Order: sequence, then structure tokens, then C-alpha cells
Amino acid sequence: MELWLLLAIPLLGCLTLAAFGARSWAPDANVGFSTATFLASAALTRRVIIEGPLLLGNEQFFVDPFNVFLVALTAFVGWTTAMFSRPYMRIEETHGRVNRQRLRLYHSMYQLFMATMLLALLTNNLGLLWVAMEAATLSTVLLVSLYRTAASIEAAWKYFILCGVGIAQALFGTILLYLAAEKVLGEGGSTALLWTHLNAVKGQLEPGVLSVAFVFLLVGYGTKVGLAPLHNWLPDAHAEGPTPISAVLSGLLLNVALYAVVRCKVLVEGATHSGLAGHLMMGFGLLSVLLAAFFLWRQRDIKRLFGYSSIEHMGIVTFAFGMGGPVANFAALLHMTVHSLTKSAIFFAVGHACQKAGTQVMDDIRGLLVVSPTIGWGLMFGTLAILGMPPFGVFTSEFLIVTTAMREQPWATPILLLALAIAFAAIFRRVQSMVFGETTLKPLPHSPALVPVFAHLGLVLMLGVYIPPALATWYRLAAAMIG
Amino acid sequence: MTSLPWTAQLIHLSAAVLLLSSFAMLSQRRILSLVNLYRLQGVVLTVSTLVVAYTSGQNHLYVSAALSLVLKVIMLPWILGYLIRRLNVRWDTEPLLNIPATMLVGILLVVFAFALSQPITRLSTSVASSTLGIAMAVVLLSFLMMITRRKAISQVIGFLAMENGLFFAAMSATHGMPMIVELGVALDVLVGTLILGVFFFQIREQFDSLDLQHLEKLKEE
Amino acid sequence: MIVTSLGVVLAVVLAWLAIGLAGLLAPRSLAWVGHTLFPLGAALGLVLAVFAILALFAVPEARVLPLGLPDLPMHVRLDPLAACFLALIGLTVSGVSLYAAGYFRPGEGAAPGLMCLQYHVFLSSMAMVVLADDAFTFMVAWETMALSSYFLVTTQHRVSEIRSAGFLYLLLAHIGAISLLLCFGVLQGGSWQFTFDAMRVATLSPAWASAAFALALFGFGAKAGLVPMHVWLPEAHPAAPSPVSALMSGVMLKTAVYGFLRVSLDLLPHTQWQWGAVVLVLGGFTGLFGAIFAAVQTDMKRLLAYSSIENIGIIFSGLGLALLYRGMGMASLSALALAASLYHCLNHAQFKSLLFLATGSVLHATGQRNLGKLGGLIHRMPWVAGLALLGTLAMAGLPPLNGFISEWLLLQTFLFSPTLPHNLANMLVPLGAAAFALTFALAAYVLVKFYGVIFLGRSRETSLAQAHDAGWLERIGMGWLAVLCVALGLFPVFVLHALDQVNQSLLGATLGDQVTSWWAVVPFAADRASYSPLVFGAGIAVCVMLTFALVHRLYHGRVRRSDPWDCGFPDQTARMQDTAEGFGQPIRHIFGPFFRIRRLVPTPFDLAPKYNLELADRWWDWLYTPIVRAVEKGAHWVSFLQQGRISLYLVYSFATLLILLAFVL
Amino acid sequence: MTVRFPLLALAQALLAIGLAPMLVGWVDQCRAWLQNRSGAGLLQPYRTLRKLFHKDAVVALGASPLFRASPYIQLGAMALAAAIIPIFGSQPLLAASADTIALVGLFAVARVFTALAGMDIGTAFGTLGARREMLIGFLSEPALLMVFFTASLISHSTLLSTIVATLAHRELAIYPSLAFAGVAFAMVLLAENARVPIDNPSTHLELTMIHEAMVLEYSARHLALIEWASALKLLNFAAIGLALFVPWGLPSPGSGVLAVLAGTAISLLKLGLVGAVLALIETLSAKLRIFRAPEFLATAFLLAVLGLLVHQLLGS
Repeated sequence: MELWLLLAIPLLGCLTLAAFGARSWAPDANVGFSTATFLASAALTRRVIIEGPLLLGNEQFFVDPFNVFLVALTAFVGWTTAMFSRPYMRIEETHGRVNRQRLRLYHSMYQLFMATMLLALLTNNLGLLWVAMEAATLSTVLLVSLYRTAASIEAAWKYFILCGVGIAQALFGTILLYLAAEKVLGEGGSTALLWTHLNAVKGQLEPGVLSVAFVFLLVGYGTKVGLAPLHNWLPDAHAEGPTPISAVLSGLLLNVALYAVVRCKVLVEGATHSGLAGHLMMGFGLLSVLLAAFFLWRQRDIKRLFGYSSIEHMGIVTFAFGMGGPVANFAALLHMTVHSLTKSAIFFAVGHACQKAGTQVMDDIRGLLVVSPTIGWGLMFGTLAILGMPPFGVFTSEFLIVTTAMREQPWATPILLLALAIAFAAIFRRVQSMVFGETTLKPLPHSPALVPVFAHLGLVLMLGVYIPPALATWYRLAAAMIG
Repeated sequence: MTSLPWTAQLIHLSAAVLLLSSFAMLSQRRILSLVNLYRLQGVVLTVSTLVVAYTSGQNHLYVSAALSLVLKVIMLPWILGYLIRRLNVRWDTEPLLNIPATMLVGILLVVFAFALSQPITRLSTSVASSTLGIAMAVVLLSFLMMITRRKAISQVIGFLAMENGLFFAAMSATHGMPMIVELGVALDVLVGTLILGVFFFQIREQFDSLDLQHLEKLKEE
Repeated sequence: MIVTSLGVVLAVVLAWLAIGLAGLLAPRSLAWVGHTLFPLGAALGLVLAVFAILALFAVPEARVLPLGLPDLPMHVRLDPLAACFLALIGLTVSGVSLYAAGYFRPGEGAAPGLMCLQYHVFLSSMAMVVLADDAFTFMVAWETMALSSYFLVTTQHRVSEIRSAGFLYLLLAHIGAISLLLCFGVLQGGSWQFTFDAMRVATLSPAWASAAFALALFGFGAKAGLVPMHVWLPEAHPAAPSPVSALMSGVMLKTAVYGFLRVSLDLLPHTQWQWGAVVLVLGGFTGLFGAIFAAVQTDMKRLLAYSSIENIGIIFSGLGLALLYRGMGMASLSALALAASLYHCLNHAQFKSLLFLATGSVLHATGQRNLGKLGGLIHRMPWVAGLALLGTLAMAGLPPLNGFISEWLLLQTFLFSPTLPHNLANMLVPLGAAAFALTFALAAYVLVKFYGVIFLGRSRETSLAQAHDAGWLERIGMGWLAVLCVALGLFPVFVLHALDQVNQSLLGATLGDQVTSWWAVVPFAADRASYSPLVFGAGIAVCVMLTFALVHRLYHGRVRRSDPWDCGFPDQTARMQDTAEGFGQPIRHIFGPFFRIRRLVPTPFDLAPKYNLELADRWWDWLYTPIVRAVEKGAHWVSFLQQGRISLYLVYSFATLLILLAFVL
Repeated sequence: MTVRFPLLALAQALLAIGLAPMLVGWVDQCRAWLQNRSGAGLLQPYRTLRKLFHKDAVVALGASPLFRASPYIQLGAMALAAAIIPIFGSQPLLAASADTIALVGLFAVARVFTALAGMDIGTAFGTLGARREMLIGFLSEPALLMVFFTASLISHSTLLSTIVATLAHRELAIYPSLAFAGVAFAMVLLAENARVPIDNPSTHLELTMIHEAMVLEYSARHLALIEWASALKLLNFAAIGLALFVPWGLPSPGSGVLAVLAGTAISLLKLGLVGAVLALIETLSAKLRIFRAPEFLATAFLLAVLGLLVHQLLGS
């Protein structure tokens, strides 16, 4: 029941807003739908806490420790982002960057995006997973080009083509998986793409096929995760789209894509006991972390900067999943959570900062602390959190990942050390000079929405010093399942 | 090869045509004829799907055959043609890699694809299993085409051709995916094309040309 | 529940946090923040010190807090080592907080309430660093400490130098922290237990142990300011408000020492003597380096910062000896070295804080940090001058004050090293002693310069005439520290008795029977070495008194005042006094290779002659600039990946696909 | 180890304090003879002191209390040193309360206060002198420490009295390290006591003076105290040198009153010899440029360190 609500509400929202999105109350409706979605997800989570993992809709949908917290997270961030986008888009409208028609598109597509995310997370069917991922791309691509500027259109085009091509590879991988599964689960069996079934029989799947399949899947979904060298769309899309979209792209889409990769990794590792998948992921992870760190160094556009930082963190998570083992997986899951919370919070703060400054060029943003302390402190603490400063949660996960790496993969630690150091220097020197110093900024027409920022940071802070038992058990179970 | 039943021969034939058509796409610079090639691929897919449906007796394959007929033979080519006429982009400019070189790379790719599909084909019992390599080759070739083309629209055609390859792979190796997936994929492709259509107009009104070299501003300097 | 020392200590930590938050109630009110909260914090510091000293002699107690990771709740433990450093924190903080209470002036910098929050978070995080009993808690406290102090440093964030100083500081702190993470990763030895207890029992191969040691040395060295990781220190300490500089220099650096001790002596049970050799060399060089640079500074706070580097070097060379002897199984010598280093930590905390506070008062009174514009303040601010004199003499290592004791003990350690089994070590020890002696002598030079140029002579600027003395809260704060300097100097026996507990718990060895006589320090046997500051001090006092009495008894006390004679030179101006640069000149002359000197000397024919001198730290050219260049080059290369051509991007993913396929094929 | 004759030890210390000016007088006398002059006689320093004590003290206007306290501290420190160093007997008054390191510290106290007082008035020469004094100090102090180390490595003690006892009553053995140390100590002695070639006590040629430059502003009793202190310093150093390098003749701790008196006589003789040698050195050598002084002292420091290393290498 909760499940259907969870999927239906955003779809309904999509249709409604597509119809009436141009009205002045559309933003509030958007918030309303998101709130409902969040409540539904909360109900689902509650049920899972009570009843444990669920398998619904003749096995087409299932909720297990791995995706339940991601569902909750997605719904939550979707909700807060909607709250943020209400004043943000109003200000954009006053600044004349968007008109009502575009807002209509924006709102309906936002809901559609949420729906596809949740579908991708909840479905048990790897084929549907693919469909949902593709749909997620399609629903966001027009949002990236919302401003119709040359840059935004270019960014959207790259986003579309690269992710489309990538996702096509993923489809091929899925087909191969299906092919291998059929051998075990019987001809044309519609169950042959159900993850639960595959997971049950993963030991018997043909290793050769699965390793080929994994390559396609990794390249495919990895493109959406933003793993280097497949990452090229990411900074453009983050920089040129509206800030709420950057927030959900960084905070949610990347997570979901990574979720897909990990689901596949479980099967492949189960079939080929060669650790191939793990090593591939570690390699991609390290490469992403390192390249992202160097990219960060020369950034001048603040949203690009944090786009690259997302690449870096996805790299860390991928590396951790690649290492495997209870601790690393636990840390990786935690890192997914705190990263999406922190990064979206940062984008909220950045959004308002850019609106104040009327530019995204960091050299022109100065003295936020002076002109509006809340935005300034929000950005400052968000940045410190994302850079892995305790007592924020990112530090906790990085603590576990780095210490594990030192034991498991010592060769990787110098790279990690170097990359983290460079990233810190690159990001912090910029943010510091934006937050501190004399100011050049102007006040905003509408009061900024900073509740989301501090709500997120508060959560991240909590996760830094205290992890709720339910969450911890989910992490542990998921970590054990991922292996 | 005479020992093969006519159905299998038909499949092989269509596979060959598919491969040929994608090579043709590689070499073709006239966009309208690219669209025609795409339509041809659609026809081939429909036929082969019917054949497979007939032999394997899986009814949902008839549906997907119908789907591909509607989608790939009628709708998409029509949309593309409409766009081409509206935006009047008849010719693609000189590709980044000259045609013979592209051909050469393409052949290498085919060899690679066959080699790769060898272990997998052993696995498949489908009548069309041996064509998996061709499907993969088609995918890679369309990828190559997307790389080498300079016009947005021809890039998109390459994208669609790649999807054809995937469809063929699914159909030939596994008698098609489960119905719900097929439907989802078809929907995605349709919506994708529509969105691309929207895009062409946006790009056009921004840069008054569909040339991709205008889309090279966002970069690290 | 029964009140244990640990309980009280934790309560103090919480209370500090509470005080910090309370500061936000009325951020702008001096009466509330300055005259209520800060004195309260000082009192708490005293409580902390008292219970820490009690805990020194009690059995270690541990506790688990209901916070932290699910598998890793926060462990805290109060053992002699921790207690020793807690006592240091408490004693120093109680002085500095009192001073800070009077330091705030209306309408300066950030709101006092905000500073109050950051300041007290800083305090409690330092205490937590010392208390932590598992890697996670330690790291959280460690980074919180770095963060809060960063915000304190950047209080005046509108000044760009201060911003860059803060950035440099936080960057190096963070890099150090990452290497500490790696160090703990090694230490947990495959048992996924991050508690220190588990690390103590974890078995490491010698190679891994050395790796852990190296990482720890790097991480803690970066915080302590060992050369070449020292560059942040002379930037950050002057940038901070003076009470904060006092805390950073006096206390925070010591937490780095604590961490190093915890890892190298406690968590790594099997010491290798080579470690000690490395630390000894590093420490000796750092000490000399710091002293030399301090001697040529012209900014009083930079001068003190460099002298902190020097003292850290001294402390680390002591620790190096401790490790060296321990690695060779000479427990009692190791104990002496450790006690000496700890003693010096304690002393340095007192007199360095005292001097930083004095500079703070001078800064407030004159608005000048440049030594070239000060002078003669002993007439304007007698209290500060008097207290600063005590601190100066103590830091110059003059008997009978506290600085001399630790110097004396360390020299004894050097001196009584028997013939060691390894020739290298045999050479190192006397050389270390030489470097050490040179360092101490230079310290005296530096401090005469420091005190003489600021407080003595004539005012180099007319504006100094308006200089006012420190307020009473400030006086009390500084006075407390001065009293500590004297007490630590006069009653070393008791201090050593306390420090012996640390030796006992860490090395399983004690200093031996020397603590029997309450009036004299006797590290070995009575006929080998002994020093009794009480008799010594009394001796000086008596002799001085006697001379004075005699002179005034036998002759007369008549005094006439007149202009200074100065070889009959008629018109003296304050500008004719020797300047800070002048004091630096001989040092520049002797230790030229240490500096990058850019000098602008006028020609004889200049109508408006100008003399300009810039000194720079060679380590920038040697280490940091190359690194930055390398990173920039790398970033430049990497940026070629993002050329904006979509077909290129497609090629990337195509190539990736093909390569991986070929790989699995 | 208990002091067996506290009164005697006290008397010896007082004797040293009393005789210090005469040593200076003796050195000047010898120098006069070496320069074919008839000197002013041994008692000349006493006359000077008496004259100075009777004058009214002139204190510069900008002087702080530090300025007036400094002379007393200097003399006090030197007097204390005289009570620590075994000048006439191997068992001085406060032997146990301070060892060689503390002794170096004591000299440092005197030096620092002299320098601070020199800076106090704020005249050009005062500050210049202070700087030069500290410059010499920071090189000679470690050298002195190293010398002491060499000695105490041999005798396994830093207590001067113990060192003397061991060195004096050992069977004659050659210590190459002591040779290095001896040379180093001689150089330090010259530097510390402002003698040629580092400084010239009898010059007031502004640009070359070091010690005199600091005390330019002093007059009357303050100056007297300073003069006396520096004389006592010279005596102390000489005594240290004798104790370390030619300790023979000092009575052993257990010996009786007569032996102590005899030892006193011998020590006086040796001091006289030192004075003569000092005069000889001063007459033969020319004063170094101030820039050369660091090199001179660095040599001393290096020699001392070499001595230490030699001891470590050859063992004992």
C-alpha cells in the first residue's frame, strides 16, 4: 500500500503540475506533493522496520535493507529540495531568468524525476531498473536546459548524449545478464530479471558472460555515477542547470546509479569469484578521486567546483564498495547517505549565494558572512563537512574507508592521501575567500530558504556522532549482503 | 549452411543486412538517406522478430514486432524526416575521420565483437544465437558513427541505430526481454526522440545551425 | 554516582561547552561574556588541574560514552599520561582565560559571544584529545580542535594575510590528520577494533610498526611544527588574538606532543632505537632552526612563534632520547629523558603563554606588533613589564626559574648516556647535546632582544606615550602564570615525583631514589649530579641583599639624575638605539645559509637613503613552492581531458569500453 | 657529601671575593712589566674602587629600576659562583646545591642582566654593547658547557667538586679530549672576561668596545660593583680552569686544616701564574675585529665538541 502511494503520488504530481504548473500556487503544490511522497516513504520505512524486508507486486518490487534507506533519503532530499526551490525559483522568476511556462515544465519534470528515482530504487526487475534510469535522464535533461542559454543547452545536449549512450551499454549488459539467467531460471521466464531470483542462483550463472555483462553495466551506469573518464557530462550539467536540479543530481541521481552498479556487482561477484568486479570498481574509484582532485584545483565556477567534488566523493564510495568487506561496505553506505545530504545542503547555500552575487564566478563572490551570516555559515560548514571535517558524518565514513584501505589496499593510500589533500586545498581556499572578507553582494528580493540547509547539516552532524540503531542495522545487513 | 532451416537462414540474412546497413550509415553523408537506412533496419528488425516469434512460439514477440514496426518503421523515421525538412539539414559536413579510415576501424570492431561474442554464443540456444556477435558489432559501429559525425541529427540517428542493435541482440540471443521491459524501452526511445526533437529547435534557435562544433564552449581552460 | 576524577574532568569539558553556548545568549555584552563566562571558565580550568593532579596518583579509570559509531562508542580514559597533560591544560587555561576575560574591548573584531563559543569549544576539544581512548574519538577531538582554533585565528577575517594564514594552518592540520588516520589504520592491526586497548595488544611486524611510527611522526609533527612542517606556525600564531596565540602555542602544541607520546610509547610497545635517532635529529635541527629564526624576527609575535618552534624542537629531542634509550633497553635513562621533556612541556606552556599575553597587552596599548616601533614601555606599563621580565628570564633558561630545570635535566640525560651499542647513536648523542646547548644560548640572545627592544630603552615612537598598563583581570591572569613559572622552578622535586607516575605507567621504570631529598634534584647518585634551586635562589638573594646592605651601610645611597652620557655624544634620539634588525645582524651574518635574504642597501650618493631587508624561510623554496607548482602542472595536464568536444568524450567511453572488454576477454 | 669545615669554606669564598681585584691588579702589573712600564701596583684596583664608592652616583634620566638593580645582581651572582667553585679547597660551601651546568646558568644570569641594563637607558652605545655581549655569550656559553661535559664524562659527574676530586687524585693518564677542552676553555676565558683579543678592558675607543660599552652609563658605586664583579668573574674562570686542568695540590675532602691551608697557598700560586700567562697572551696578541669574534668563539665551540667526540670515540 505504502509502496503504491510512494510511486503514485509523484506521478500524480507530475500530471497535475503539467496541467496547472503555470499557476502561482504551483511551487507550493510541488512542495505539497513532495511532502506527501516523503510521508509515504516514512510510512514504508516504518513498515520495513516493523516487518523486515518486503516483496510486493508479484515480486516486481522489493524493499530490503540496501534500498530502504536510499528510498527514505531520496524522498527526504526531494522534499527539502522542493522547499528550497520554492523561494529559489521565485527569485529566478523575479530576476527574469525563467517564465511561467518553463516553471510548469520544471515542476512537472521535478515530480517525474522523483517518481523515476523511486521506481529505480524499488523495482526488483533489472530491466525496469534500466528503464527507470533512462527515464530519469530524460526527465532531467530538459531541466538542465531550462534557462535556454547557449551554455545550458550545450550542457543538456552532452548530458543527454553521453548518458544515453552510456545507458545503452547498460542495456546490453542487462541483456547479457538475462541471457545468462535464462540458462538457470528457464526459457523466457519473466522471473529471469528479478534480482531476488538472480541473487538466489548467482552461484550458477555463467562467469564468462557475467564478466562481459558487468563491463557493459559498469560503463553504462558508471557514466551516470560520473566515474572518470566517463564523467565529462557531470560538471557541465551541474553548473548550467538550476541549482535545485544540481542538488538532486548530485544528491540523488548519482546515488541511484551507484546503487544499480552495486546490485550488479553483487551478482557478478557471486558468479565469478575472481574479484574482477571489485578491482574494476577500485580502479575507477581511485582514478575518479585523483582526476577530480586535480580538476578541482583550477575551477572558477562554484557549481562546477562542487560538481567535481561530487565526482571525487562518488569515486571514494566506489573505491570502498570495490574493496568490499563489512567495514568498507558499511562506510560506503554511510558515505552515500552523508554525501547526498551534505552536497545538496551545499548546493542550497551556493544557489542563494550565486543569486546574491548574480554570478557563479567565485572570484566575484566575497564576504558572504558579512552580508548574510546564515548563508555564509551554511556554506562554510557544508564545505567543511564535505571536506571530511569532524564532527560531521562525512568524516566518520572517510575515517572507516581510509583506515580500512591502509590495511586492505596499502598501495592505494598514497593516492587517496594526495587526492584528499589537493581537494581540501582546492575547495577550501575558494570557499574561505567567498565566505570571509569584505563584501560586494546585494540583498535578495525574497527571503532565502535556509531551513533545508541547516536541517541537512544537522542530520549530517548527528550521523557524525550518533547513528540510529535501525539505520546501523540496515547498513550492517546491506554490507553483509553486498559482501 | 544449407542444413539450416529457412527460419535460421532468414535470421542470418537479416543480421547480414543489419550489419551492412550500419556500415552504410558509417559511410553515408546524406542525412535523408541515413533516415532511410534507419527505416530499413526497422523493417529488418520487424521481420526477424516475426520469424523468431514464429519459431519460438512466444506470443509477446509478436507484440514487440508490432511495436518495432510502428516505432521504427513509421513513427521515428517520420519524425526525423519532419525535423530534417523543417530545419533543412540535408548534408552532414565532412566527418571527423575520413570514410575509408572509419571503414577500417569498423571492420576491426566487427572482428572484435565476434571474438567477444564467441564464449557467449555457445551459451545461447536460440535459433538466432550466432547473431549476437553481429548485434554487438552493430552497437559498436553505431557508437563509432556517433563519434565521427559532426551534425547533431546524424549523431542522434547513430544513437537510434545503436538502440536497434540492442533490440536485435535481445531478440536474437534471448527471444526478447520480458514484455514490460520491452514496453519500457520502447517508451523511452520514443520520448527520447521527441525530446531530441525539442532540442534541435532549441539548438537551432540558439546557434542557427545543428553543427556540433558550436557545442564546444563548456570546457576547462 | 560516586565522584571520580574522570567524572569531574568530563563534567568540566561539558561545562566548557555549556559556557561556550551561553556566550551566544548575549553575544555583544562584555559584562556577560567577559566578566562572567570567561572567569567561570578559568575557575573550571583550575578544577580540571586539581583533579588531574589527583588522578596522576590514582589508578587509571576508563569509561564509555553513549555516543559514536554503532560498533565504536566513544571511550575515554584517564591515565597518568593523560592526567599530566590535563594538568598542563588546566593550569595554563586558568591563567589565559582570566586574561581573556579582561582582554575584550568593545567594538573589536567579532562578537565576544562568538569568540567565547569558539574559545571554549577549543578548550574542551583539547581536553577530549587527551582523554580519548579510541582512534575515532581522538580524531574527532583532534579535528574539532583544529577547526575551532582555525576560526579563532581568522577572527579578523577581513585582513587577507590572516585569511591566508588560517588557510595554510587548516590545510597542514588536515593533511597531518589524514596521515594520522592512516597511522591508526595500521595500528588497529587487522582487528577491526579502534580502541587503544585493542591497538596495544595488536601485533605488528617491525616494518608495519615503523610505518605507523613514521605516519604518526608526520601527523603530529605537522601539528607541533617540526621542521619542515613548521611553516604554518609563524603565520597563524601572530594572526590570532593574543589569548588564542597563548593557548595555541602553550597548550595546543603540547597536545601534539601528547599524541606522539601516546602512539610512540604507549600504542607501539616495541620501540626501535632508530626511531629515537630520527626524532633526535629532527628535534635538534628544529630547535636550532627555530632559535635562529626567532633571533632575526622584527615582529614580536612572530618572534615568539619561532621560539615556540625552538621549544618544540627541544621537547622532541628529549623524546628522541627517550625512544633511543628505550629501544636499547635502558629504562631508567629513558625515564629521565621523558620526565625532562614533560617538564619542559609544562614550563613552556607557562612562560610562552605569559609572554604571548604580554605581547597582547602591548598590542592593545600601542597597536604595534613591529619591534622597530616599540621601546621604553617599562615606564608606561610597569606591571606587564615586570611579569614579562619573569617570563623572559624563565624562557631564557636562567636559574632558579623553571626554564632552567628542564634544560638541566635534559643536559643530564645527554651527559650520562653510557657508551651505546651503536656507534651512530654514540655520535648522535654528543652532537645533539652540542646543538642543544647552542639552542639554549641562542634563546637567551633572543629574549634579551625581545625584552630589551620592547620594554627597555626609549620609545621609538611618540605615540607610545599614551600606552596604558593592563587591566586588573589581565594582571591576575599573567600573575598566575608568572607564579607558576617561579613555583615550577623552585620545587622541581614534587613535579618530578608527579611525572614519575607517567614514567611508571609508560616505561615501567622510575627515576630512582633521587626524590628522597625534598630540596635537591638528584637524577642519579648524589655525587654525580645535584641541583637545589631553593638553596641556589636563596644564595643569589642573600648575596644581592648582602651587597646592597653593605654598600649602603658602609657608604651612602646618594643619587643624582642627569642626561645619559654616552661618550659625551650631545643630542641623542630614540632612533639611535639598536633596532631589532640590528640585533638580528650578527645572526644573519653567522647563519646566512639558513635564510633567503633580499637586501636593499643605499649607495653612498643616495640623497634619500633607504635600507630595506627581507628575510624568507628557505623551506618555501625547497619544499612547498615546488609541490604547489607540481600540482598546478598536474591540474593543467588533467584539464586537457575536458576539452568540450562531445565526440572526444564519446571516444573516452568507447575506449574505456573496448579496453575493459579486451581485459576480460 | 657533607661540608666538613663550613666556616673554612665560607672563609675561602670571602677570601676569593676579597682577592679578586688584586688578581686584576696583578695582571695589569705583569703587563706593565712586559711593556717595560712600571705598573701602578697590585693595590691600584682597590684604590679605584674606594674612589668610586665615595662618589655620588649619577643615574641617567630614562633609567628604570632594572638599571640600578643590575650591578648588585652581577656581583651577587659572581659571589655565589665563588662559593660554588673550589677555588682554594676541593670542598666549597654550596658544592652540592649547584653543579657545572648551574654554574653556567649563573654566569648567564649575570650576562643577561648586564645586557638588559645596557639597553635600559636607550643610548646607541649601550644597545650596541649589549648586542655584542650577547653575541659573544651565545657562542661562549655552549663552548663552556662542552668543556664541562668533557670533564664530567671522564669523571662521571657534573659536580665540580667531584670532578676535581677524581681528576686530582687519579693516577696520571693522558686524556686527549681534555687537551681539546683545555684550549677551548682558554679561548672562552679570554672572551668571557673581555680580554684581548676579543675585547680590550682598558679601551674606550667606541666602535671596538663590548663590555665597556654596556657600562658606559654607570658611575660611582654601581660602576664599582660592576668592576668588582668582573674581577671576581676573572678569578672564578681562572679557578675553574685550574680545577679542571691542573687540579693537583687541592686538598682531598678528608684532609685536615693544615692541608687545606697548604692547598690555599698552592692555589694562590697557581692563580698568580695564570695571571702572568694572561698578561703574556694579552701583550703578544692583537685585538680582533669584532666580526672575527664569532669565528674565534666558533672555533672554541668546535674544539670543545671535538673533545667530546674524541672522548666518545676513544672511550675512557
